[in-house]
Amino acid sequence: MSRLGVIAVVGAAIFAIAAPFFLKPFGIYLISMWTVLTVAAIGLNLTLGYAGQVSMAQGAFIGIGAYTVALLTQAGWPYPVAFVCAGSLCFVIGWGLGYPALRVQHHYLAFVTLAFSTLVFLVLRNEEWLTHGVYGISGIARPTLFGWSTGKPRDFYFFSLGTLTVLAAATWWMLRSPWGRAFVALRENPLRAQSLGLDTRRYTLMAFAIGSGLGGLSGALYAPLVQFIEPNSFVLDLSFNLLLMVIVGGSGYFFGPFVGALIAVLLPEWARITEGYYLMVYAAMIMGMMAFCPYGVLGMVERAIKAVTMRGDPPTPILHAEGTSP
Amino acid sequence: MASFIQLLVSGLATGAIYALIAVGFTLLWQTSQTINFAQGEFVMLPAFFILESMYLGVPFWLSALIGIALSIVILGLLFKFLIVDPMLKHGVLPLVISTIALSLFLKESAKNFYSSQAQPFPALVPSTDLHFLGAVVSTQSLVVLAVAIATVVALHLLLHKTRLGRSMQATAQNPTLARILGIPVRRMVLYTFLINAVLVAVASILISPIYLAKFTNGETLGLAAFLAAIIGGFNQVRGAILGGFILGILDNLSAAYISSQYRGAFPLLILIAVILLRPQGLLGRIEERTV
Amino acid sequence: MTAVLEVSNLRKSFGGITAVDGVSFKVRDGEILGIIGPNGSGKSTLFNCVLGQLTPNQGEVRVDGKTTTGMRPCDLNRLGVSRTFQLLQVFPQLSVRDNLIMAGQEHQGSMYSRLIGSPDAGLSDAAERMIEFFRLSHLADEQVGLLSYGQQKLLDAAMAFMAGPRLVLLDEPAGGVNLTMLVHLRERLQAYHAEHNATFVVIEHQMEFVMALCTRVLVLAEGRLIAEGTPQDIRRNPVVIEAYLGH
Amino acid sequence: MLRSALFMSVIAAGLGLSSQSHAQSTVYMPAVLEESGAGAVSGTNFRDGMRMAIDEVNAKGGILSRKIDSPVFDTQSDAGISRAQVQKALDNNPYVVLGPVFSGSVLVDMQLTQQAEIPEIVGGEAAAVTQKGDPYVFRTSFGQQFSMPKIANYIRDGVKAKTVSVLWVNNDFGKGARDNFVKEMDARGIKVVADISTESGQSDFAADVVKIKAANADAIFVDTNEEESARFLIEAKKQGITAPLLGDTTLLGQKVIDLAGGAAEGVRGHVALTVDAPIPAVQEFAAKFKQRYNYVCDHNGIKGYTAIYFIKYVTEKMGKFDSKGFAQTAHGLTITPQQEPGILMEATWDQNGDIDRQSFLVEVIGGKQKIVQVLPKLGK
Repeated sequence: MSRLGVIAVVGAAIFAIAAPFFLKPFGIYLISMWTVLTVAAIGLNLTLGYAGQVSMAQGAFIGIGAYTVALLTQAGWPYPVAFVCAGSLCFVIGWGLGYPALRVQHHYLAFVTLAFSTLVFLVLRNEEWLTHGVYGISGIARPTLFGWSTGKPRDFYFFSLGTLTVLAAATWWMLRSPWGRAFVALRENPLRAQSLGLDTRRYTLMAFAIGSGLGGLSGALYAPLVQFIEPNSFVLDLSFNLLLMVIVGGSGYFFGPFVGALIAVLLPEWARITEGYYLMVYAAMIMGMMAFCPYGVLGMVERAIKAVTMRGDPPTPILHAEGTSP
Repeated sequence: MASFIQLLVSGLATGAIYALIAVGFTLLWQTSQTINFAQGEFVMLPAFFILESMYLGVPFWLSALIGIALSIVILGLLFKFLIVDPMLKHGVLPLVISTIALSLFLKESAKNFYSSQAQPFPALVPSTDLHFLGAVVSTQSLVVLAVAIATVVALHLLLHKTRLGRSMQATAQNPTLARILGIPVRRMVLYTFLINAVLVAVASILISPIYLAKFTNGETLGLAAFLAAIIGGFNQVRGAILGGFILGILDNLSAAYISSQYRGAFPLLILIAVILLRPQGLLGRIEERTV
Repeated sequence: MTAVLEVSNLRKSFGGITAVDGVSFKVRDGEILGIIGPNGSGKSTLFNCVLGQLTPNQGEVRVDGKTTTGMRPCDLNRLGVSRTFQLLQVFPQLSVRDNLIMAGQEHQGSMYSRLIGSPDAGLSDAAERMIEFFRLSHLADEQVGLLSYGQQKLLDAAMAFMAGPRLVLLDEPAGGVNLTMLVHLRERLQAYHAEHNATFVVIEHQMEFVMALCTRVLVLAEGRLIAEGTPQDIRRNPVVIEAYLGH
Repeated sequence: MLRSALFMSVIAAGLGLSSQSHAQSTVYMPAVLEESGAGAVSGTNFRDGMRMAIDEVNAKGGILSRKIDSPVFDTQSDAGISRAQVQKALDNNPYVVLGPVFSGSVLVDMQLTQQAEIPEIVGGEAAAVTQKGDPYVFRTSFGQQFSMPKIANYIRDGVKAKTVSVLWVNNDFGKGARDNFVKEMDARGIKVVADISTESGQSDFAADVVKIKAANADAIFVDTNEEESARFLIEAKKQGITAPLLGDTTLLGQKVIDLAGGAAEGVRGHVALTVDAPIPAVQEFAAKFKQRYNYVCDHNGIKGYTAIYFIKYVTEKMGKFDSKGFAQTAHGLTITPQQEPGILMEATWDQNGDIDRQSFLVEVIGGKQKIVQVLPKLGK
């Protein structure tokens, strides 16, 4: 990837590590939330940005993951085990939910996932024996790993930042492997991909499952961060919000989700300057952003760079350098 | 039995409203590939236009007209030119995000500039109850049913019996061909947006006496219309109507006979079944796919 | 002499229309077989049936004696049957190199071994060779979407050879390609054939191209085989002339 | 660079918000409320009631001659965001924190305010809130564990019902009410024959009424939001339900009565402090509220209003701004309207932070609430 990119990433990394030492607990909570949502957004970016499958159920997977961890840890399981369970459970469910993707076209798939996420909400709310229903689950403990208690805001931030880094690295590895190329091929031209021996069925399901699994892992971080979960937190709005993060950040760019989640977490806070009208301002900003850079922030950046470095119209930037070229 | 009829009748009345909203939804999809996630808020808003102008002392009937006019301008013209047009060429998703943001924007506007409280809204007819076959229906729901059906029939005639309508259909089915045939595609698309604006305004006037004018009304309505549209057939006006009725009745029957806690789940299950078994919807056409 | 591809009594009909009506033929090892015929004679349908894109109503397809009827395209491809498309089918947002690696990678090991394997699935050199062979070196890292139509057609063909296929089916490779590019393409195909003694089946409109390239030609009309022979025979065959000029 | 630059600027903005300094002339008591989302109606009511009280107090020179500075942080009715906002509030060491109303959010935020030893005057009514032994949490309205027994007794002694149907809205409020109600019914050997959950925002109650009709209980208990209550009452009348309809506070609110038209006639139930209470001070408050905000205040408005005067009284009793002291002083404290008119009605806070007040059994007659009986404070 470009030198500029390297500098940006290193800069961001340094900042991410330094930030909590300058922030109050509130600020730390916000950037912790950013790390948590970024994990889920990376997952959605994988299904949507790379494999081209629209999912409106990512929020539901966060919910499933969060409930899994909350229930298991309160049942006395060690956090790491619960963490893995959350991920794998969502992976399996995602694999199952992927099947419609094999049958129907993109926007119909979106509708199926949309229905799915609402169904998940109903189950979480109604199956009180399991999920405590509308009361939600409170007093979720933050994990202690190898004697390191993540109870304090800053500790937990570094814990979730670390998790994010590991997961992002793993995703990065996968996207640099032939799989990344296969996912893009799947998005670009399934017919041709198939005739080149690419098992579209398995790759589609895989993309969906991994994306959902990351959603679950994000939930596994969400639960101990907020220390309380209720069905209402995982309704469609959350899925929409994640979709927004991916698109606004730049769908199909490896770092899109990082930027998108940052915007989705901090922009409303920032807009609060306008008091009661902040959500209107936020919504307006999003609409404006979509109108002026429909390819997301990174899309715009890439176009800007392309525009100065080379003449002629820049390529459709949904594809980016990092993830796919060896 | 009586109770069954009761459920059926109320279901129809509710379904008619869904249908009304779903129709506009499908129109936008057909002519401009717009999935309008703000459709529910589009229905919520006109009621406030009307209340506002009544607050200024304008009589109801005139306010209603003003409300329709305003929604044509704001939810029709402005929506198309400010939000849809700039984004159309970039594919469906950015527009989806934008309409989602729009729905938040409209909700918050209604709340901030009018009130978070549910507002009483004048009914078209005094609500008296009629009895038949042991079931009770309020004149209100009958009027809703009647107007909804009338509107939809009118729309159907417009689309199938008039030259304009056929041009719009052509535009919906194959813009390129329509352009070759010399149909002013852009204008046709614009018309569908205006029609949608009128439909939502009418829906708003019909439901607000029952739902009361409240900024959250869009949430349930939007999703219901959305489901209705897909179940019935995303690219067919008739389908949307069928979908609306199915939804309205199904909701009542499932709540009464299966589970009220899961009443919301049955439409979704139907939706999934329909998409898997008949993706184009019950009455839909299969959209030509380029292989 | 073994038959690489054997099609026996293949029939495919859509509703009332029978596009392919009991066609049988063999493709011998190392030959370049041309299939010609007027528009709507069922060439592409035949191809799609052979390639598993469509399932025939009747008949059988064998590759090296192994029945492949109804096999999924991807599995068929892993058996060594690859193809090009009438309409351009490349990955516009990948580079030329990535397109070629993509064309080969699914033949390397299992899905999971590829995940942990090297990013290029060990195909960089192969891709490099293929790029040079088709004279695309100067474009190796260009995004394919930015290439000219002819160049993309060339790449399309190159991708078909990437996995060292047993049999390549070319669907109108000359379609919409300008003359110089056409000559270049044909010359490359011949060169490849000479080098690897590969087996091709070519569907083509462009008579000259077929006549110059193929060693044997089948003529298809209204879903039936009406003639077979060397290009010279076919040129002179009255039935063929009838089929082409008759209507 | 752009990424990190963006990061910087926006974080900075976030910080800028969370680091105002407070002049000695003001006392910082932020409110964390549901201004948007599912709880917006309750949240805005609480906010408006609160603001009215604040303006009154500040007009009279504030608390101990310090003006109240009370910014409102919106939780979007989401627990996660509400936690963030409470954290924001605590970062600027407030005197007390007000809200939120959703019990879920309250349960999250309590943990933080307790750690920070800052009193929190919440709007939540779930029993759980005051059963966690948190010395810093206070209510300004009945918890469900107080109101439900009163209704239960009325159903047993007043209505003399042997069987009862319960219809509730399946959310934070309704479910809590339903569970406490059913518990009380069991305790009194009254059988719950129909247990019907409804959705908030539900418009068509035909199915639910059909079920209730079929169950044919001696009494029907309804606990849903105002609009839904009205729609239900209309449908019930339409289908000719004859059994007595009972509710708690919301169902008997003037707003529901107006929306339901004649359908609310004869509805009975228990009413904690509402704008309809037959008390001059309350009526006066209601009028002021209506006049200022142009809508009828619900009980959440009163929660917010009285919360401010509760804080004022406790603080002035201590004679200083001491968050810890506040908690100690407030427990077991009784405030009468003579001591502090803004409290509207004599109220006592017990050791758990629960409030105890008079309440009323009322019946809707002629489109107005009519007091059938005044229920004394539990304490007496």
